[in-house]
Amino acid sequence: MEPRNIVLNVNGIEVIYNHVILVLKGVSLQVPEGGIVALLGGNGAGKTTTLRAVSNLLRGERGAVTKGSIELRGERIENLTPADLVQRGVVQVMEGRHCFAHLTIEENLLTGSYTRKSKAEIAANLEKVYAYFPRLKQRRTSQAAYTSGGEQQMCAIGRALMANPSMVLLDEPSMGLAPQIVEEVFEIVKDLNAKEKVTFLLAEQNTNMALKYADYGYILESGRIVMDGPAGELANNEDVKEFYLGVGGGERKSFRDVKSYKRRKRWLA
Amino acid sequence: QAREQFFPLLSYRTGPYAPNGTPWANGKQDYIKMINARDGGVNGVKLTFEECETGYATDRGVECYERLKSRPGVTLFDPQATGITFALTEKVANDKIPLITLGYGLSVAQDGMAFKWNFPLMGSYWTGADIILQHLAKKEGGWDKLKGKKIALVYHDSPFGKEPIPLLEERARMHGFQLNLVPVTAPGVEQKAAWLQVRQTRPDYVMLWGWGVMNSTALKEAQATGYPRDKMYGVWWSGAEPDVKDVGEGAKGYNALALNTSGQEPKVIQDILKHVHGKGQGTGPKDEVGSVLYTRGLIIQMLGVEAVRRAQERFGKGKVMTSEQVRWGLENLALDQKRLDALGFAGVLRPISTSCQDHMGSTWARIHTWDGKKWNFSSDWYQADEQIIKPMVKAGADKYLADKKMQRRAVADCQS
Amino acid sequence: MLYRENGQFKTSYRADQQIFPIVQDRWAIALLVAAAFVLVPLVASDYMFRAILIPFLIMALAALGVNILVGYCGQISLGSGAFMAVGAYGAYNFFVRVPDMPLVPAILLGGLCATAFGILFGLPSLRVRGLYLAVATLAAQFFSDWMFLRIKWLTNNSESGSVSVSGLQVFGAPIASPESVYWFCLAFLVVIALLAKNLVRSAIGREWMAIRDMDVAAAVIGIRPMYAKLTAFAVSSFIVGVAGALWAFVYLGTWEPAAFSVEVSFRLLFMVIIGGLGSISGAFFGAGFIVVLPIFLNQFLPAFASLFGITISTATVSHTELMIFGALIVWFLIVEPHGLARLWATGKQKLRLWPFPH
Amino acid sequence: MGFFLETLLGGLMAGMLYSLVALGFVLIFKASGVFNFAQGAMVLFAALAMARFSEWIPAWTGIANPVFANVVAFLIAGVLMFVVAWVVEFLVLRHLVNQEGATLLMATLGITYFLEGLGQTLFGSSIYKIDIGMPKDPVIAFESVFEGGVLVNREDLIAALIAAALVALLSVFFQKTATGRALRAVADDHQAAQSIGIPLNRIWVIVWSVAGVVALVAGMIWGSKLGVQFSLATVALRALPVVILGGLTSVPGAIIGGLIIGVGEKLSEVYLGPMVGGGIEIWFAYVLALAFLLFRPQGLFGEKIIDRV
Amino acid sequence: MREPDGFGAGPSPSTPGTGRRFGDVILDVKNISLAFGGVKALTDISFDVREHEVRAIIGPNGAGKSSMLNCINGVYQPQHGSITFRGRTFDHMRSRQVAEMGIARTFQNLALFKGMSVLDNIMTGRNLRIRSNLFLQALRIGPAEREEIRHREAVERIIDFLEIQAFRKTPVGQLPYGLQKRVDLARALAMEPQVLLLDEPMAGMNVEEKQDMCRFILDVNDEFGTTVVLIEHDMGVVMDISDRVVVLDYGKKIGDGVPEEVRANPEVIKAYLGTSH
Ligand SMILES: Nc1ncnc2c1ncn2[C@@H]1O[C@H](COP(=O)(O)OP(=O)(O)OP(=O)(O)O)[C@@H](O)[C@H]1O
Ligand SMILES: Nc1ncnc2c1ncn2[C@@H]1O[C@H](COP(=O)(O)OP(=O)(O)OP(=O)(O)O)[C@@H](O)[C@H]1O
Ligand SMILES: [Mg+2]
Ligand SMILES: [Mg+2]
Repeated sequence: MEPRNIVLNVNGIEVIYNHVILVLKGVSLQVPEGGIVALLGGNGAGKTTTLRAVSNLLRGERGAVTKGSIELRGERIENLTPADLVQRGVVQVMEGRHCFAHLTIEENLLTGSYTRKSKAEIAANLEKVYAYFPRLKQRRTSQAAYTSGGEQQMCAIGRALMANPSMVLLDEPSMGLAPQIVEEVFEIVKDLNAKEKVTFLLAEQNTNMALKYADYGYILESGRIVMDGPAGELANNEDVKEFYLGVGGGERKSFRDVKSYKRRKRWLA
Repeated sequence: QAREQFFPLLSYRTGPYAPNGTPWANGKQDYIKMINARDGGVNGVKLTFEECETGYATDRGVECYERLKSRPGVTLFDPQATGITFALTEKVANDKIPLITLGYGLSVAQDGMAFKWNFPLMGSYWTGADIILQHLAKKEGGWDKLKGKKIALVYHDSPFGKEPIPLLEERARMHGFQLNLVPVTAPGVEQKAAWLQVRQTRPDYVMLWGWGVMNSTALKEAQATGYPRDKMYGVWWSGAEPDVKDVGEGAKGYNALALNTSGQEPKVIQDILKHVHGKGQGTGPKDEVGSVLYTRGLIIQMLGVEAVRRAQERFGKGKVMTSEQVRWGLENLALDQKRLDALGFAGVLRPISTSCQDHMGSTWARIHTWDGKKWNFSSDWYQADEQIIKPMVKAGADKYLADKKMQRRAVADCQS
Repeated sequence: MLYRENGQFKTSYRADQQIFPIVQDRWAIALLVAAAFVLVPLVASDYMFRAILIPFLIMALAALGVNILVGYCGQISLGSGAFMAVGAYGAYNFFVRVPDMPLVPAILLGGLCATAFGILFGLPSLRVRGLYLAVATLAAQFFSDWMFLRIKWLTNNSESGSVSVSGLQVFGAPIASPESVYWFCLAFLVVIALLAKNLVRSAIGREWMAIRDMDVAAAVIGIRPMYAKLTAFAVSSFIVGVAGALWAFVYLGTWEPAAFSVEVSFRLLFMVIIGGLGSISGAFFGAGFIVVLPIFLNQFLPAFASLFGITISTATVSHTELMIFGALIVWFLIVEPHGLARLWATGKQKLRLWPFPH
Repeated sequence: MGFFLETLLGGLMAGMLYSLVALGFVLIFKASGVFNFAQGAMVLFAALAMARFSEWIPAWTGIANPVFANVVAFLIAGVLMFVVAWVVEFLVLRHLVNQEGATLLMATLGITYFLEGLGQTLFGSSIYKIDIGMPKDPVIAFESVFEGGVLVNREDLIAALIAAALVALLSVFFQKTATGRALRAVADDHQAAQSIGIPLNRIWVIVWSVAGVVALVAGMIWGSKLGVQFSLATVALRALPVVILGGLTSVPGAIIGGLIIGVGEKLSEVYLGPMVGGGIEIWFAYVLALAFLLFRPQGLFGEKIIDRV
Repeated sequence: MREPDGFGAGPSPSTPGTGRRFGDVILDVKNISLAFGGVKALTDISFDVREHEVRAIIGPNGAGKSSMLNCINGVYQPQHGSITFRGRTFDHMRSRQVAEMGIARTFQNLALFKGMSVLDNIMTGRNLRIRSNLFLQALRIGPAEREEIRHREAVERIIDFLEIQAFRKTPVGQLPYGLQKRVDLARALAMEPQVLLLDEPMAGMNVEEKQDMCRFILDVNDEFGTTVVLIEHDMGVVMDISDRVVVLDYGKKIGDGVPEEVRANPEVIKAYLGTSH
């Protein structure tokens, strides 16, 4: 990887929910311009929290960044509103979809272009999204609440794309999607990254996919970054293989045969 | 031992009834200030007061009562609200503090032998209703002329509004007029249906038993449905400036009972303007002084002060009276015309004298009429018909005593 | 180690299922109840009793009832004033119509009347939900206002619609002195709070909460929405009804329907939300806040102003009181949307971690 | 028959007046998911401002022309409502993003108290007058057809027209414009709306300002009818059944709901009331709304309540 | 009844790889059709589930998988068709009845009781079995208390089994997603169901967590003999742990059979799996 400009620089942040629950304990990470960076980690590791800290959506969850700094292209952004960030081209796709239940799919998508003013651009974006997700076009007039889980996920991603973002924070895009669609989604990510130079920071559980498409990865455990490195390197790390890819010892193990004891993770020792 | 005679003043200067409650409360305060400024108190005893805001709400009223009742030199309570009166009736008997309810409260409390601590001075809703009917009968040319007539009662749907109904029903039976009851849900901002009913039944007269916003709304609805205002007769709580002012011309011809005058002529008002407002110590705006409810406040306070004075005559001049002593004073008020004139109340009200049996002291009232700018008297004084009211009071009081398993006071008790 | 639960190992589920599993809590509550019964009567003045403590106890009881419905079962109700009224008038009718009716059964029967009324007006909750239901429950409120004014039988044919009771006694002991009224109310409150606490941590309480949090899922695991909602209405309106009877009998003595107006309903809802939805202690906090704060402001403001040599009129005091009251409500909601009880719990949590910040 | 028509007409008019207040509720709910109990207080506050300024302006400027006074007073009151909206957003709403409905509702009750206190402090608690030259005396129509004719209240008629115009305007705004769509999005999910760059702060100021202006119009009309004083706030209680009957989220629903409630309430009071002693209209309105809700729990035109697992 | 796969009528054979034997058909879904307005969520779907088996339902997004479970559960009422459970046939199901008969489920979009602790959430699963009435519960004396403790013990066994001891008293809303899924499963297990319907229990988990989840499901299936119906998008999981698979697409059934068979079905590959699997 050639050295690139750092778009997003998260520096030792600490996040506390509700004044008492300390979740992130000094997380630092960098996202280079035009890169795809994956944030991996188990349940409750703090991936979502990290993304929320970046997009400033913590306040609604009664959380706050209490230490450290977050810079976007050199500018401190902790005190901006989420809307300011979207203006600066950073959009988050929230975990758990969060489509506007009463709006139709198409209206959902259109709200995504709230910050865009040009009619033509909006129309073009809409077409682009429909092209990426034909299924949405079929369901364009149904209320979002009545579409299936996967359709809602597509809608949420599509809605973010409507803002013509320069950087997208994707929180578990693959969750609940059929394998085929998962692949499609990642293809779309790659496509946008290659063609439109959109930078991605994605939190994923599907390590396999994430490492396949990302350039660089961070592994988060209990609110700390425990490991980072280029995607390829991570994918070959023994621990990552065993715990995140499920192929410990070279062979992929059948889910039927997993042992009920666990090996200690080396990096936690 | 307290050296000042303390008047707790329950009032409401906020909330739905504030426009009516404020001048009333101002009058009471100004009178105390005036007595202190002009006379240096009652035989040298300074008068003090503290206001407590009830917002017309019962529980706040009870709180105010509890807060102020044990102040040294506490004199009496005037709760300014029917609901609070109900809640305090029993408490004052326990605490031995008189409760005066001038022109409101329980009609049956006129019977001092049953209600030792209550003083519905100068009139109850029964006497009021009776007087309106007398006036109508007179206008029509005799009681027999009321036969077959229709009279509608548009009333505030609460104990206050319902209180006159038994008397009206009694009179309707006696004289054969038809009584239509039209309740208005509190606070009375929406009366369309009520007035549609009035329009439908086309009564010869409408009696209005409202308080606060209900009065002006009723007048406006009457205008909007074309009911002649000069056929409308309100109780004394429906006949003050706030009730008609913003209706203006539309209320022209509307009549209401008057317990007192309005206007700035009486001497007592002049004294207030001089001794209180003149020194920049007026409680409210100057142009409100002498308005109907303001003057009523003055009267209430004057009666309270006179009760103290009367009590001092018996229990020692220049001393602070206990509330029990004040009660005796209230029960033995004797304000004849001469005394009233001396007090500066000439023409403001009729003489009043209370007794152990009669805690009301006077049932005189007049009718006044709104001419679009001010209230003018349009009738002579009337007095409620004892023959009808007395038995009703007696029966009601007896029922009350029976319910409470209490006894009438012994005549000897009157001396205490 | 002032307030720690570590080290307190539970060796049986029974121990873990006590009302207050933490020793310190247990002691604190025991002390609190003891103080309420013994210490408070020793120090409180007549005014404290009659104007603050007694209304506080009764309103706390009512808030407790409302919290069961609103906080635990999630059915927002603005009809609580009506349930109180039905409790009050119900108890009144039993009290005056049945010869020699003792006081406590009369009050409990009043509560049962409220239960019936509550179930009746709870029926729409099977179909109508959320804010729609909240507004619809106002029907109960306005209906009861009307009913007690119009149906003379209910007010024992009193002309004006106002009724009164007197000569209250329990086992021959009169309930008249402020202490006796206080103890009487406190006893009701403690017993009912205990029963309510038991209910909410039993199966039925879990059903209510399940319905509140996710009714479809609740149905799928076999909870009958109808049963859960109607029992919540029943239990809640019983408690509120008892509180209403107490309010009428021992606080007001003589009352009219307006004593239970829609304003009361709002205030009760206030109490549970400010106090904390879905928490028994929240009812106490909320009632304390709503009962005491206005009185405090009302007395404190003039004193405060006079420090600066200003005298303010009662009108200004009460307007300022309204403004401060409103502002404080908003402020509390911002600080802790889940109410004072949650604030309290967070405080305890901090104490637990103390001296470490997290 | 004439009387029946008259009652019907009276009901329709009263209903329109309720709609005007109901509209304020719907606006804010639809656009932010907040059930704004302060609407009544806003009506009062706006009306008080308008009444007092129209009284003060001739005194200050020396221009006695009532039209001038009223117009300026209206504008000042409008600006005041904008300030209220801004303050509410700045001090309250922005700190309560993403909280539950009940919490927001309580916050608006807090705002209610505050506005009531502030309104009375600034403008007094007496009864004041708004005189916008509405015709007060009735006209009798169809006198030749029915005995006694049918009484029509011109003041109400004008008010009804204003209400209808407002509703038409606002319906278009919500359904057809991008801002309207954004408003609906905010109501559904605060956080998701933020995440795609809808500036909640601005949105809320807009909505509350619009609701403030609607409150001002309602306050002006009700105030000119009733006089301006504290009880004006209680018309909100009469408007609530309208809101739920029409549906919390439907602008046209507010009108239809108003008409149904108005007619139902007046007919019941006039024809059923006398049988049971009267005074039934207020609870009848609620029961009527409830009856409709049993068939359509989301109100006549409200958005369907969604529950899915 | 015709079966497309190898398990026709007759004695139940064992699946390759495990030594377990299947019982009779326990749940039989026949010709179910469900439409919402114009959207046909399910069209004429039939399949059966045998006792003790792990039956997977797969299909692309919006295929109608969750809707199928909702029909079985009585959340949705299908317009056509019937559902037979243990010999009793219904043309639609009612939630309470379903729960009483022993069918439990988990939800795709977590339907936990957010305001309650983990323990309370799981305890609600036992509510059907609570016998003491309101008054006993209020007094909490004798039988009510004992009953509560008995159920608590049962719930604790499930908590141990799913290894969520540490979170007993935590409000579920504060748990990370994966643990919430586990609580959802625990709540269903607390009902001691005969049939367990799982709607994407492993969505949003990493491999390690999925392995844990699979272990739980298999253990339940082995130890309690619980029949499992499973919706899952991770083909690895589906292929490894399910005995038979139904494939839905746009509300139609396009495949049914043992995993290997389904995986080879060209229609399934085209509609769902994509080429790389
Ligand atoms: N609003 C909140 N209040 C309190 N605690 C929270 C809140 N949101 C998250 N947490 C806690 O923060 C921790 C990290 O959560 P986060 O959602 O960031 O994890 P995650 O890595 O995204 O997990 P998952 O893969 O399950 O989504 C968890 O332990 C969770 O319990
Ligand atoms: N209550 C409803 N109202 C209207 N349409 C519905 C409803 N429930 C489901 N649908 C529609 O039925 C179809 C099937 O939905 P379902 O949720 O069963 O899909 P699924 O197979 O579970 O998909 P996924 O894997 O994405 O969860 C979808 O197109 C959905 O939009
Ligand atoms: Mg996450
Ligand atoms: Mg699904």
